[in-house]
Amino acid sequence: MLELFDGPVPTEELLVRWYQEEAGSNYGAYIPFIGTIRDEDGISGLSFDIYEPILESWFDAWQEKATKAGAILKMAHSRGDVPLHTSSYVAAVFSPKRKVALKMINDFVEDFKASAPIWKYDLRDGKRLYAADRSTPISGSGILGE
Amino acid sequence: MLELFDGPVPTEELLVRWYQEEAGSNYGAYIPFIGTIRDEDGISGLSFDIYEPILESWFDAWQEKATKAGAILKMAHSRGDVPLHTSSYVAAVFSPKRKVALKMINDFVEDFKASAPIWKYDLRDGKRLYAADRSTPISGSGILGE
Amino acid sequence: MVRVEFLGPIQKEALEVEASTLRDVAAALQSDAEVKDWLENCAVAVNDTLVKSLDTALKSGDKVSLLPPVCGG
Amino acid sequence: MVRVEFLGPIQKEALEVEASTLRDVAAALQSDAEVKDWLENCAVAVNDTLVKSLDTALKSGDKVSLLPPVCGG
Repeated sequence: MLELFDGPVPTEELLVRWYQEEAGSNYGAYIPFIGTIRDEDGISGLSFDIYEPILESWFDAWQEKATKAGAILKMAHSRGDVPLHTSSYVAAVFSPKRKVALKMINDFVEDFKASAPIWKYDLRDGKRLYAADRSTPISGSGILGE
Repeated sequence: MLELFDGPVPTEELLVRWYQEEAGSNYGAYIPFIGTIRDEDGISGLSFDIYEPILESWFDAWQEKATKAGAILKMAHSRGDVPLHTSSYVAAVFSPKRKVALKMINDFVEDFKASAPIWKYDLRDGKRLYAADRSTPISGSGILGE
Repeated sequence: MVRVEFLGPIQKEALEVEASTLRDVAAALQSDAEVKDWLENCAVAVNDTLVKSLDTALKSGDKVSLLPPVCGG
Repeated sequence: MVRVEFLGPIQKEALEVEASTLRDVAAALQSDAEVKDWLENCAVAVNDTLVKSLDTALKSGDKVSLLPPVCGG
């Protein structure tokens, strides 16, 4: 399940609701990952653009991979502006097995950072500035420049 | 912070309270791990013994390690009986950095399984049976048998 | 004609381009000063599926999307 | 005399043993049928600190704890 929110994600509600949703599913391990906006470099927050069609197909491919391992994934992300000390990203894996869950949350979050079609902007001095220095070209980028 | 509970850990309350406790601490990543009792092999639940003095020193050593990496750890565990589909273990790392947090939750949970002085029993047919087949000798075990 | 869309931080309106493969799209964009510098860092999707070959065939009505470097989370 | 305690699933009351090192404790326990089979899988703590050598010195009043295989979580 993929959930998008305008502004901060409702972290507390998500952590509890997801736990309750799977309370009877007989998963032994639940590992959420929560990303929160840090106060650094004088920003007042971050802002995000999302291209939903490709985010959804990327997420669906991961869900299929999780299903094959007996696990499931849930994810929520913010659109637009997110203030300091609030959260923009919550992802979670549920699995019968601890080791599967620990590996999957790592691999999922790392691939999310490298592949999910989301663009980050610093909010600074009333401006919205693309975070080019922290961004990663998606695998296979550059063919149009050849 | 290490918290022990008689019976199931209050997972929902812990996930939310820990998030709130560190809401202003400027950590970018929060990763809880929640262990829930699975319905398998006909058990009606699990039960736990804890030797607290050594659990506390084990946890303190990990907290020191986390502090050196700029992170912090929190952990809760059950004492006594825990029914199916409730949780006996919640651990969490907070870190400024995603990669530090992902590696630390993995290493912490794996060392917890191998080293924390906690003994697990299956509850079955009204009996409390030591889970010998799933238990691991602590590193350095066996010197008295030499 | 295919429609070329620019995502995220590329501040540019969509274009209509005559193209039978992605190679034709590349040629059109390389002569466009506004987007030229983005090309070597952009991934490309055709009808919302990422593609990795300039030989990808296109037909009229297809949508080509340029995805600059990402940073979710 | 040192006090020897058995933790977790080892169903045995604490013992008082005359010992100047852990080697003396090992000798006493190896002749005790109730605990003999646990010894090769147990870790040992002296005054709540894990130790790995039979040469660990003991003094009167010390507490020796036997920790059988663990499984938290």
